[in-house]
Amino acid sequence: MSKLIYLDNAATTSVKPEVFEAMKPYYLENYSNPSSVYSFAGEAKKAMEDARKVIADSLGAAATEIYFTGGGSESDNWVLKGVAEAYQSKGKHIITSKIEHHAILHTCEYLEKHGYEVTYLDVDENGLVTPEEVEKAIRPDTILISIMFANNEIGTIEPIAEIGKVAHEHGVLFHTDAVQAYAHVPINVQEMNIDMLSASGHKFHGPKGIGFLYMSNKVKIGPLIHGGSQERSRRAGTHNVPGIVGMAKAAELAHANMDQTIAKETALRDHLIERLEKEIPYCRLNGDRVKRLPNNVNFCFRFIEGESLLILLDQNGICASSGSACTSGSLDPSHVLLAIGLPHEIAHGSLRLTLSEDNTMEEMDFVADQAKKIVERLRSMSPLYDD
Amino acid sequence: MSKLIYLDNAATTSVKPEVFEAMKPYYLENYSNPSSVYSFAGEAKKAMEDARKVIADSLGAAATEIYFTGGGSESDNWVLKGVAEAYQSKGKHIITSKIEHHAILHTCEYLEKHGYEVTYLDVDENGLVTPEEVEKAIRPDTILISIMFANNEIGTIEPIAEIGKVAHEHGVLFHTDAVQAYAHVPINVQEMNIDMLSASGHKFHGPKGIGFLYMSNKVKIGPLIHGGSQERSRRAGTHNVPGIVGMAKAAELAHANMDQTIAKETALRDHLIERLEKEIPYCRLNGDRVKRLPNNVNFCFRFIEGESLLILLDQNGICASSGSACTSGSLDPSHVLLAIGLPHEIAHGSLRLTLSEDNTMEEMDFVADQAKKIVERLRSMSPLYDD
Amino acid sequence: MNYSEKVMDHFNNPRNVGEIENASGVGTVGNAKCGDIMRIYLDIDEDTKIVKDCKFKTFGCGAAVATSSMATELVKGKTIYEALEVTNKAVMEALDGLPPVKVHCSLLAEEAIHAALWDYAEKHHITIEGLKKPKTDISDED
Amino acid sequence: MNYSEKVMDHFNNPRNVGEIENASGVGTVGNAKCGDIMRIYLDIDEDTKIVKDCKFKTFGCGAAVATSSMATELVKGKTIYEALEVTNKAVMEALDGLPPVKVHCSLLAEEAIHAALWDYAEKHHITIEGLKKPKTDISDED
Ligand SMILES: Cc1ncc(COP(=O)(O)O)c(C=O)c1O
Ligand SMILES: Cc1ncc(COP(=O)(O)O)c(C=O)c1O
Ligand code: FES
Ligand code: FES
Repeated sequence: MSKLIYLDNAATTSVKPEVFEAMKPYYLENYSNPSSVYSFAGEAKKAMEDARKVIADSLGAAATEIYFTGGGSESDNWVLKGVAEAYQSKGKHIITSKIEHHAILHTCEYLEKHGYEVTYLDVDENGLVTPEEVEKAIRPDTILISIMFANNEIGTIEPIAEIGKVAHEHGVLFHTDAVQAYAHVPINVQEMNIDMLSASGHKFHGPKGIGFLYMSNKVKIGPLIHGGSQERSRRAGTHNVPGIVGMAKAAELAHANMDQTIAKETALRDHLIERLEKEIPYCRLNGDRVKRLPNNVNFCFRFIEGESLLILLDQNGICASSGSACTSGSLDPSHVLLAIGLPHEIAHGSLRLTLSEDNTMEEMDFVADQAKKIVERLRSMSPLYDD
Repeated sequence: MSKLIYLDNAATTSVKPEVFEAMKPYYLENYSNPSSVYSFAGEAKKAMEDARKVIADSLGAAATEIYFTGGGSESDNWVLKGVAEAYQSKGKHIITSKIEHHAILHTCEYLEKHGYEVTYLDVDENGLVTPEEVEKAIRPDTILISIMFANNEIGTIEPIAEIGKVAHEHGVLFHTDAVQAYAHVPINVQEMNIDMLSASGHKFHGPKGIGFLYMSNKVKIGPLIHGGSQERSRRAGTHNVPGIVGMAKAAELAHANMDQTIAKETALRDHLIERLEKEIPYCRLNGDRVKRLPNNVNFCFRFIEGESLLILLDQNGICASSGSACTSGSLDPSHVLLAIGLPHEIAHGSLRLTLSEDNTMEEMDFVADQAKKIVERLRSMSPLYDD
Repeated sequence: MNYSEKVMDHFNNPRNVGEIENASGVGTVGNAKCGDIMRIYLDIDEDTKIVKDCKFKTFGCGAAVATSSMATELVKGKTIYEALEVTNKAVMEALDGLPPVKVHCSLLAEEAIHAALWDYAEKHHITIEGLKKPKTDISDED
Repeated sequence: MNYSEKVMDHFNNPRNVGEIENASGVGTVGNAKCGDIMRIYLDIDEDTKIVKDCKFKTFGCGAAVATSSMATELVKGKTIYEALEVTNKAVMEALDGLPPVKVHCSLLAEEAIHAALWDYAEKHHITIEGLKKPKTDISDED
């Protein structure tokens, strides 16, 4: 394998060298616990509070509304369980969608076992949730609406501001899992009526094992992780200062260059989509064509299976992913692809390519060339395909 | 301030250069998500599984019994809430001690609000829990005994093997919060009858934001963080590979040199204790003199208050901590010092110095000299002290 | 992918891909759970009952392709009675093992051979001792 | 410690530490919550009612020491009526502020002055307008 073409940025991203450099001193020199009282801790504490400010500013939030967590999954679990517990006197009904990440869906299932009721909204064939459907689902005992900002598989961007508006008109709290969207597309929690928002550092060239929850000051929930008085007694555990600093650096870089990055990724994305659509028969672009993350390409190729496709791409140095059951331990094909109405065997042959600004047009062309050959080869082996 | 003398290793430690070097490639080069299927992910996955093995071996456990978490607080919360939920059909009674870390105590308080009953065992004047007291507290509905391996403030090492034996004789699960003990003193989960054990990377020269829970294969609990199928579907969230690798490297280094480190730290510790006891009147060593972490020194100096002491030590380049109410937002003096029977105003004047192998005898002498002067000075200002 | 070298070899250079026209027996099976589908074609000598040729088509994961390929190799040259002994275990062993989550894929190969043999036996009105009607034959649905 | 430079100055070089023998008034107060204790001694001119001297002893945090020191400075030279205006707010302002969790420490200083003035007033059978009996005077327990 010559050069690696990494097209799995929705799974995780590389840490930018600037991010790594920003973290470094907090490992080796200013390693102190920022909660300590001696002056040696001052620098770590300042770095942490500066980081909080950077993230708050990027969302139009106040610094006191940012809580550092161990990642997107923790943020999602915290919101759902925290709101469920704190607002149960108002009701036990939660609204979400069928295409949320498992961090939301499995937590909802957990809550269902504990006496909560969850409405899982259908999506249309492009993966869109409509504000009207959300509104119809609201009941007097609805305490939370949680709809993802952008889907991690098919890249569809939901009408968040409109859903938030509906939520607020009915006095219901609104959370969005923005793990795939934060630092990729502009977000303003005020304008978009967002009360809570989850994000994860490693999805935007920051480090793994760190994330945050934006939570409006009006929301009052208890901790998921009890213990020390960190994060205003709402999230215990010694602060991961290097992680926090790295995540903020990544957020800062992303926001400083967001327009260019979006423009560049969109051009790459659209070129790849165009070539695949034109050159491979029996294929289907999954996700909304317009309301779409700038870095997401997701196709189904009929008559073939995803894992085989991935192996052959891998042999050509291309890192990609698939909603195929065969790549997951669970044997179930992607719940997202099923929710947008694909039958099992078509969902099986899906390919997700998620770009970053580091990719090039040449890479897109190489990937299109390879994908074309590989799909042909696998189809020639397929009992479902009659040439 | 000339050189920094860092004596707050119980709060957090510096990352060793070797640990940092071990982590580095997983930020910048092998950044992939270890759950991905392409070969680029192989190295990250291998590094993670090697790390798991290193940690398992250090405890006499199987690799399948190690679960990576975001830190000690998360591990503690997971154990308590997980066992409470999974074993509630057997009972709702938990036994712990009055000197546990807040990650245990506050989680227990949370469980008490949810219908669980918690027995908080008293400790003796040295902070020791006795196996007899544990046994007396066991009831037919006891589902968990959680006693810390070593106390974070006063350094007392509990009789873990004996408590574990009692637990197992009564068929009760036994957890130990070993955040301060793991990689500092030898631990073998088989010999010590430990079913579950919490640890945190940054307490032994590993990175912050990563920890683990050892959980015997016989224990069956659900996740605290629901979502993806990481960690055999028991702890969701993209793996923090650099953190995992760094923590394992730190564990490896600690275990390779444990005898020497213990010998060195014990010599430093005992010298400092001896000088402070001899040279400062009205002082008291807190914690057990023998069953004590090799790196812990904890004194109360009567008639003075901890924060003032810390500021003046800080001005001499010494990083230390105190159980004084004045250093915490909460205004309550250390629950540990109160539990060993100290009255409020004495608990107030406590000083914790926690060493690492990087400290020197010269530093101990300098600290003793400074502490002596500072205590004298503060006493001369104290309305409680009559010369 | 934690596949052995042998698996990768058979995945990359699958033996006996294709169809046999007027095959003596054809079996198509699918795994209801993962949705994968495998079809095996047998060309059997009327007199000797030896499998002269064997081909496959597979819609499935890497392990499915590799086990199909290996299964056809193992079956070729054997009598239909010996072919019955080409179990999923035999196929896995010949491939130096499979990751635990992929064991079911090798079952597909065993079932496809059985289905093809059953098809042959039915057409020729014979019974092959030890051969049961394959549960998962989905040829009809095709 | 997020203390201002002024706080650190008064902590490091506290003014007026000590005791006054046969003081005109002594007040000792404690914060029941944090357990800190402050004692203030006043030397008051019988005729002019001016605080000629003022000293303190404090068992407490950095802010407690600094506020004691500043409070004694502010009180010195004032009449007992003016001294009443040395509130915790005045002390904090003079110190360029305190961290939020440390505001209670400055209350201690205000209360200690009031307690010492009350002690003086009681001993001299006078009333100082606006002065209430301090709740937290714990002199007796000493
Ligand atoms: C005994 C003990 N348990 C748990 C913890 C919590 O660990 P962490 O802060 O890494 O979550 C600590 C340290 O803060 C500790 O000393
Ligand atoms: C939409 C979405 N939510 C939540 C998560 C969970 O984030 P993490 O794995 O960092 O915990 C992910 C990524 O895995 C995601 O894509
Ligand atoms: S055949 Fe379905 S996963 Fe292999
Ligand atoms: S006087 Fe108690 S904390 Fe300052």
